[in-house]
This record gives sequence, C-alpha cells and structure tokens, in this order.
Amino acid sequence: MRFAVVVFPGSNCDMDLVHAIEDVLGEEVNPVWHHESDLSSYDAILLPGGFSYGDYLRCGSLARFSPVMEAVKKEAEAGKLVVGICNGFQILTEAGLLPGALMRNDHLQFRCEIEPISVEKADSAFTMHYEQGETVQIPIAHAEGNYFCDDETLQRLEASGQILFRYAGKNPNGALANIAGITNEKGNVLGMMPHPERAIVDWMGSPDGARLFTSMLAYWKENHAS
Amino acid sequence: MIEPTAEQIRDQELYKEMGLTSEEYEQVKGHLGRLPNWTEVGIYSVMWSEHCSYKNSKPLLRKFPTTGPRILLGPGEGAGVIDIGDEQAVVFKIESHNHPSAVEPFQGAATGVGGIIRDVFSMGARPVALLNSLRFGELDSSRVRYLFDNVVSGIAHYGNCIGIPTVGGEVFFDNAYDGNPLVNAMCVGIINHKDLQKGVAVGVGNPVIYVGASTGRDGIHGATFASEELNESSEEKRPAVQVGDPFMEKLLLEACLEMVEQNMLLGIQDMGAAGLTCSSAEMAAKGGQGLDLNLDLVPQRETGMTSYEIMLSESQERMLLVVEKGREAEIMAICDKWGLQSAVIGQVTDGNQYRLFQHGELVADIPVNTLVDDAPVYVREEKVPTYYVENESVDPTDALANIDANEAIEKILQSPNMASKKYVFQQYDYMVRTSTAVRPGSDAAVVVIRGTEKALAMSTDGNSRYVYLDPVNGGRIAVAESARNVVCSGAEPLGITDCLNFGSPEKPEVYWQLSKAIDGMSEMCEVLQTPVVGGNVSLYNETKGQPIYPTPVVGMVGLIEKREHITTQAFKQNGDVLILLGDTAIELGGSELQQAYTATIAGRAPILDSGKEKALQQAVLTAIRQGLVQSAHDVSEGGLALAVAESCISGNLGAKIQVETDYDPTLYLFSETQSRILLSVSKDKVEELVQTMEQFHVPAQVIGQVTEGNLEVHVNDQLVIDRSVAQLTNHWEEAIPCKMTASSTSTN
Amino acid sequence: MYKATIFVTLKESVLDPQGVAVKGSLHTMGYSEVSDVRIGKRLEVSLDASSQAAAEEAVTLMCQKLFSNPVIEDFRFELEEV
Amino acid sequence: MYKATIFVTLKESVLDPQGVAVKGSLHTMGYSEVSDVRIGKRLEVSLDASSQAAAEEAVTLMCQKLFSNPVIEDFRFELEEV
Ligand SMILES: Nc1ncnc2c1ncn2[C@@H]1O[C@H](COP(=O)(O)OP(=O)(O)O)[C@@H](O)[C@H]1O
Ligand SMILES: [Mg+2]
Repeated sequence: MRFAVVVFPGSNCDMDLVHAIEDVLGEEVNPVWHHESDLSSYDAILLPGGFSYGDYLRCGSLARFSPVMEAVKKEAEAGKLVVGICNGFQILTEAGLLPGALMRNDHLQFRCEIEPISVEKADSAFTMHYEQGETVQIPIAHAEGNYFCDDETLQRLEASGQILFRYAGKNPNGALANIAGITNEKGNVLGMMPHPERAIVDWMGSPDGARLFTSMLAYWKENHAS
Repeated sequence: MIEPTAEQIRDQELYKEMGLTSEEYEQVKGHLGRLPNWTEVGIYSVMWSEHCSYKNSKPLLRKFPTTGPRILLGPGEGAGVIDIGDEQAVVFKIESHNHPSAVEPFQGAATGVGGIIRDVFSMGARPVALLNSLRFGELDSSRVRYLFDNVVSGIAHYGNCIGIPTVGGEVFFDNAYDGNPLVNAMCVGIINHKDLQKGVAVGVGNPVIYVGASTGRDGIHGATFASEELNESSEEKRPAVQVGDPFMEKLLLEACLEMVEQNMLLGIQDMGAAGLTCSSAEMAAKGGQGLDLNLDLVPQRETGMTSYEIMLSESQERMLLVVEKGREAEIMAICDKWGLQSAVIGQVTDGNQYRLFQHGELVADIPVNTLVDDAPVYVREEKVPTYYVENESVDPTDALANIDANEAIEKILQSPNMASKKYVFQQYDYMVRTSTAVRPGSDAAVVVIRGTEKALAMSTDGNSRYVYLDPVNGGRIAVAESARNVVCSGAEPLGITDCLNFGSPEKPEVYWQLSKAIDGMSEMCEVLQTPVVGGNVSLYNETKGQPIYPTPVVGMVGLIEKREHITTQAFKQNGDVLILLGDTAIELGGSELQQAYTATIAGRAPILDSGKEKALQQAVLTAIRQGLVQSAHDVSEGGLALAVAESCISGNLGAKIQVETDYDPTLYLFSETQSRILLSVSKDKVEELVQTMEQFHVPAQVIGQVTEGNLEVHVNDQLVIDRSVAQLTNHWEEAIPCKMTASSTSTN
Repeated sequence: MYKATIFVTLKESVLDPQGVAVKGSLHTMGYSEVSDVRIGKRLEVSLDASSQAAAEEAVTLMCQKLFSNPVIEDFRFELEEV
Repeated sequence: MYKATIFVTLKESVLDPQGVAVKGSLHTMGYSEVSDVRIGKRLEVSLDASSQAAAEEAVTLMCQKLFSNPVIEDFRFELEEV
C-alpha cells in the first residue's frame, strides 16, 4: 500500500505521519509537496496537522487553494482513502470535501492533552480494528477544533453513521455533539481533530492511534485481494 | 525625519539618547578619526549595548567553566554544542525577552521564542524542543494576569505554529517582578557534527545574501531598549516591539536546513538583536574581513527608510548568509521553493572596513573590529548589601512555630508557585514531532532521538529567593537543582546554558549579587562537570529604581543512554518502598513555608555542599541504570512534604510515611535542605539499592511505602498529615485556573 | 486603484465565544452596562481594476472563495476608488 | 441603548503577517491585481449609557484597556443610538 503525506508550507506534523506509517505498517510512504498535481499512484492520502500558511485568515482556508488539492479531490472521488488530521481536517472542510466548519475552541485557548475518544462506528475503513463503542486515548492539540454544522447536516451525519469519533470526556473545545471525527457520505474521506500518529507506542502515552493505520491497511488489503 | 548632523550630535549630546556615554562617544571619535554621523552613532550604540557587547558582565562571565571533553563549541556562537556520540551533538541556548514582553506580552514573548529558535537553526541544527522560564508579579493584580495570560499564549502561538514542542519550563510569581516580568526562552536542537555552521564572512568577493522577511521600521533600537531600565517613558519606546510571524520562520527554518544539508553555506547568522548591524558586523569581525553592503538592495517593507532605520530595525524572521561566489542561484532556488524572498546585498572585502552604501553614497565607514572587539568593558564596584548583613542573625524558624502540617500542605499546594502549571503547559503543543517521552509535569522533560536508543532530558530552574538571600549558595542551587532534575529522569547532565536576569550593574549591591551568583554557579558547574556552553545576560531589570530579585536561570540538558532508563517522579505501584536520600536539617530561609506563613523571606538560604550533591547525583544515576528505581523526584521547594505529595498526585497513588526527628514535625517536613532525592523502589530491590547508596556514601533512609490510600505522614508515631490524594490533586490543579477565572485581565 | 473594506462576521445563529469572553471581561472590569459584544474581521484590500464594476466583481469572488466561510460567516464590503 | 462599532488595526509600521500571507494566496489564485491586504478586527458592542458623551467615554476606555494594545494597534469607533 502506498501512502502520500501532503506537505503544505506550514505543515508540521508531516514527518510525524510519515514515521507513524513506517513504524506501524512498514508500508511505502512519501511526503508530497503541495505543488504536486497527480496523486494517482497512491492508495491513501494523508493531510497532516500543522499551521498551513500560518493558519492565517481561517485555519485551512489558504491551503485549500494549493495546487495539490485538485488532485486530492480527484482521488477522493475515485474512492481512495483520504485522512485529514487536525489542520488536515480543517482543510478538508474548507475545501468542501467534508461538511461543517471548525471554529475557535469555546474557551479560546490552544489545548494539548491526551483525550478519551469513543469509537462510534467500528465498521469503517478507518476503524475496523477498534471495538464498537470502545474508548481510546488519543492526543489533541489545537486552538480551532470546535466542530460546527447546521442542524440538518448534523442529522444527516448522525443518520448515515458519518460520525466516527466523539470526545468521551469533558468536551475539550465546544464541538457540536462532541464530534471529534467524521467521514464523508461514501465513508472514504475522514477528518479528525485527534492525532493518531502521536499515540502509536506506550512511551508516547498511549498506543491506541496505531489501530487507525492498521485498519486502513486491512481495508485496503480486503479490497485489493488479488 | 531630518537626521541631525555630526556636529549636532556632538553639540547636543544626542548620542546619549541612544545609550552611549560621553566617554564612549569620545572612543568612537577616536576609532573613526572624525565625528561619527547619525547612522554610525546608531551602529556603535547597539553594538556597544549590554545586550550585544556584554560590557558590564564580560569580566564576570570569564569565571564560568566552558570547556570539557564533550564540548564541541562553547559560548560565542549562536548556541553551544555538546557531543552526544554517534557523530551527533546537542545544540542549545536560552535568551531573555523581558522588556518587550513587559510592554507587549504576546508579541514580546512570541518573538523571544522566534529569536532563540533562529539561534539554534543558524548553527545548522534541527530544533527539537523549547522550554521557558517565566517570572511575574502576583496574580491578584489584573495587569499581572494580563501579562501572564498573554506571555503564555504568545509562547504557545509561536512554538505551536512552527511545530517545535514546548516541553518544559517554570513559572514563578512574586511581587519582586511586578513591573518587570521575566520571559526567558530556551531552544534545544540536534545536529550531525558535519553540519555545524559558523557565523563568519570569509572569502574576498563572496556575496552576502539576505533571506526572509522584509525590513520595516519595527523594533528599531531593541537591543538598547533591552539594556535600559523600564520606566514611564518605556511606553514611548513602543516601536521597539516587533510582531512575529512563525509561519515565515517555519519556511526560513526548512530552507536553511536544506542549504545546510546541501553544504552550501560558508557563513550564516540570524538577524536578532540589533538586526542587520549585529549580524553583518559580527560575521565580518569573526571572519577577519571587511564588508560592503548596499542598503538599496535590502528588501524593505516600508518606503523611505533611512540607512539608520534599515541598520537598526529588528524586524523578525531574517537570516544573513555568506556563500561562495557563483552559488547564488542555488540559494535563490531553495528560497523560491519555500516562497522566501532573498537578495544579494553586499560582499566580503579585503581589509577591515565595514562600509554601507545607500543611494550611491557611502553612509557609514567603520573599522569593523572596533564594533566587536573594541567594545568598552566595565568592571563595576561591588558592595555587600545591608539586607544581606542583617539577615545573618535572622532565624527563620522563630516565625514558624506550631504550624499544623495538614493545613500547611494544603496551603502550599495552592500557592501559585507550587500549584500545577497545567494551565500553562496545556496551551503548548508538547507532543508535536512525536518524540516527547516525558511530558510537562515531571522533574525534567525527555525527548527521544529517533533512530537511536538515546534521549535528552532537559529542565530550566532558578530559585531567585535563595539567590537574593545568598547569591553564592543560590547560584550553586540553581545549577544543582537543574542537574538533579535531569538525573532524576535518568540522564547524565551534559552542560548548561544560563540567563542572568539582574538589576542595574551600576548599583554596587546588584553587581555584587551578579558576581557572587556567578561564583556559586561556576563552582557547581565545575564539580558536576557541566560547563556553561552559552547564555544571555539581561541587566537593568528594574522598575521605579527597584531591582528584581537576582534571577539566574539555568537551562540544563542531560543525555539518557537507553530509553529504558527514562524515569519520572510519579509513584508507580502500591507497595513500593519509599527511600529518602540525603540528610535533612532545618533550613527554611527563602522557603515556601516561610513565604506562605510570613509573606516575606528572611535569613539565609539552604547551604549546598557541592561534594555531597555530586555523590548523590552519581549514586542515583547509577541506581537508575541498574534498573533499581521506580520513580525519582528531587526534594526542592516545599521540602519532603511537597515532594511526596507531588509524586502521589502524578502517580494517582497514596503513601504512608513514618519518620523520626528531634525537630518540630512541620519544620522537618517542609525544610528545604538541598541534596535530597525521594525514590520509590520495588520491595525486592531495596537491599541492592541501599548497597549502591553505600558505595557512594549517600545516606539512604526507608521512610515508608506507596499505598492506594491517603497521603499519610507519621512523625515520631504521630499522624501529622492525612489527606486524600484526590483532594490534594484538586487543590493543586485548581489553584491557578481559579485565580485566572475569578477576575478579568486587562491591558492596564 | 480601488480600496475595498470588507467586513466578515459570524452568522447570527453561530455562537461567538470570543465575544462572550470579552463581554465577561468587561463585566468583571465593571462595565455591566454592556449587553452584547460580537467580534468580526475587517480587511482592507487594495487592487487595480478597469472599472468599479470589475472591482466589485473581483472582490465579491474573493469574499466568497477566500475571505469568508459560508458555513459560519457573512460578509459585506465597501468599495472606493483611490 | 448605544451601539459602538470599533475597528482595531495594526499600526502602519507594524508587520501584518496575516495580511502578507493572504496577499500571497490571492496572487497564487490569480488575483495579481491585489497590491495590499491588511487585516484588523471589528467589534460591535451594545451598551447602555446616560448620554452620547457618556457612551463615548466608556467605549474609549474599553478600547484602551481591553480591545487594543496601544503598543502595536490603533483603534477608532463609531457610535450610534439604537
Ligand atoms: N512555563 C512552563 N512551560 C512548560 N512547562 C512548565 C512551565 N512551568 C512549569 N512547567 C512544568 O511543570 C512541571 C513542574 O514545574 P516546577 O514546579 O518548576 O518543577 P521543579 O520544581 O521540579 O523544577 C515541570 O515538568 C515543568 O516543566
Ligand atoms: Mg525541581
């Protein structure tokens, strides 16, 4: 399986993701500069955390116009797995690949801590190695993770099982319905505020994030069992 | 603005406004053999400011030990460099941004972080961690809350955005810092030996290249500002504050490291204090060359900037490079990739002249060595302060009789100085780069080195109350405590960087504090074999004529050989045996107990015996490497009682302590005697541990065990502390948030 | 040359935590007479355009595509020739 | 009841990194006609006051103490009775 990690100017979790894929899966993974216009040779595309373009104006708003985003859209439509983590999630919503918006944390401060996260749906491409309803420990680190959408969108997200992760402890940012991560309708595009790549071995504080990556590999293998 | 003429500068003594004395002005005249013009006076004044020249501290700084078998580069360059094996080295430095933070806390603190990061990557190193050390007045003041909140979010903003984890630090509140907060930032980087860069201009005819943000009128004369006392008119020095752009710095960082990797650079130096002036003059002086700069080629953000303004601007996120002639295009290509602006602005010349041209005219022409090597040096008068003499006869215990230990522990856990600093560090991204193995909240932070079994432990420390009461012992303790923190994490201390925050050196009492503190620090560094590889001096920290407490801050870095040696302060398991290392006397001068119950400090600080300290640290490191230790925590502020409480809280476990003493139980439990460490050890390892301690002649006393119940302390068979850990945790965690939410924060 | 002054505000229906916090601060500072605070952005954009209409069209597009997020924000602008 | 609309902007000589980044993006999006972008805040404050003069005084104080830092920012406001 081949992974691309998109590097925007100001991305800062790009190498963390590359290392996580190497360490957890040992699969091929390449950082891809934001000028790239063809991602067709990759099986999965990861948009890392950080402060693309300084997160000026609104988080993710400037990155969305990077040339690579056209290619990301194309591959998402083709059904490839796309994951946006933290700033990556913000970019995906700004780009319209996921519904809603991520606003400033309600307490207005940046928040970094390991959070209990509940897995709301364990039969997705990203969560098949988790138990349904399981609570896992995954770090968050953001100032703008306060998920918002209109009522109608929320109902649709709930009804079609697009909410994969919710905060299971005290809501750390004011997110609507404790939402920590959602997919698109087709289920191949995931955006999440928690950082699974920061929780892959015990010394990091929790190994629980690793299973997100192993799930993706298992899903891909299932669908490419030739 | 019309610039004054050379004659006006002389006749109206305008150089004084820039911080030059009459004698210094005469020296400038002598160096030039004529009257200096406005630009030249500006250049001399910043180059000869305390911030750039260390003119008041240089003779004292020579006392520090700066060499050792592992030291690759000591003080002098951007940051110190220490070998860690495998052709790798650690690069680190601390720097102050006190005065800018006092007038614009968010940007002042943010640009302080930005500056120290540039110091590290201009050495060719990849920055891997940030720390800080902060001092404020007390949180009851809304101005202090405003400063505290904004300094913390400024630090968070810069570090989080650029993607370097802020893994540790310290915060201390005391009225001594009311008008003059301290903001010290430290950066730690890792480098391959072969990538080490230098800030030199060499090779006649080689181009000088400017990279990064364009130059504006911000921060003009920042270095001079940093070298003056704060007063009412400081507010008018406003343009001395800059706005930082961490996004730009991230691009600059990646671009520079790409140039380093491709071995393109002959010289690189960041434009920090005194901007283009300091970087270019120092590079030329170090290279033993002259330099010509054409200021018309300097990227400018504003129109109509004069040569004076361009040279003295402290606009952020800028770098100066010298490369071999002919390689300009390669540099430009990397800059273009990262969307950075770059320009060839001059060249290295034969000889010793530092020449600036603007609009086709020669606007400054200075022998470059006179800016750097011939800066004035002052040895000031020292005088023992009367408070020090008076304190000789004060016995702190007189005022501390009959204190209930239960009440004391709750009170002290809630003192903002001892309370949890989670309010602060939860705003820092301490996990980015996925290398943080010990997060904020233990004695030292630990960052692993990818691809090896090694890790770095790091800590910033400095108890200024001790230094005030007794600068020699206080200086020793600052170094010893930071080393102890690092040892408790399983690391061998390697070396320190220090930031000396003091009042005006022109006051003999302050100069005495500085001199004595350096004596104490030097001695401890010598004994622990942790040389000083770099640092920063911030003098004139006074408001309304009142100096701050003398505040040397020590940034210590240690090397952990194997990941399995990483140790934290948290208790690990019910039933583990608690062992107190070191002897306990009753030493309460400058203690938390004294502050909490008398609201003052008096007497003498605890004594530190450097030989005992060395033995203790060696013994503990040995025991950790032998795999005998479950948790280790240094006993410092708040004494044994606080050390046990903190280990309970971080491990979410209880403890049952039983000790005997001839002293008053509360005094015993809260005494701050130095050279003590609290260990927890599993039962089957106790014997071996005690043997190891005997080898090093370190007193070891079994004082109790880890439990799942309350924190219970029995002194002479009498139960003096009995509190649930949940309750203590709550007091400890809520203290600062409570103070912050109870009331508003405003700018004034 | 035209100068557009653009105002981006959170939609009425969206909670403005920053506004709420500022109001709270004002109250503890003693300004209890303040009943509401809302915080938005003001952008000043200088641009060349062949006509007022052309400038207006360009700025509208920039607002829709970049300056505001329609999920949470509204915008409006003023345009003057300079 | 009064409504104050307050504009807080960075001083002319102070770097506006946000404006610079947005301008850069506009250029890559093809809007090369944009020569400058500066970004500031706009606050709407509703307050009770006994007179226009009293409201003006209160808002001025709030601006100085809370809404802006005079070291790097300027402010100005409009006040209307509502
Ligand atoms: N300003 C700060 N930034 C980051 N971490 C901090 C800060 N202040 C305190 N901490 C963290 O909180 C913990 C306790 O700090 P402190 O009480 O100073 O410990 P110690 O007395 O052991 O040096 C440490 O892990 C420290 O790194
Ligand atoms: Mg300590």
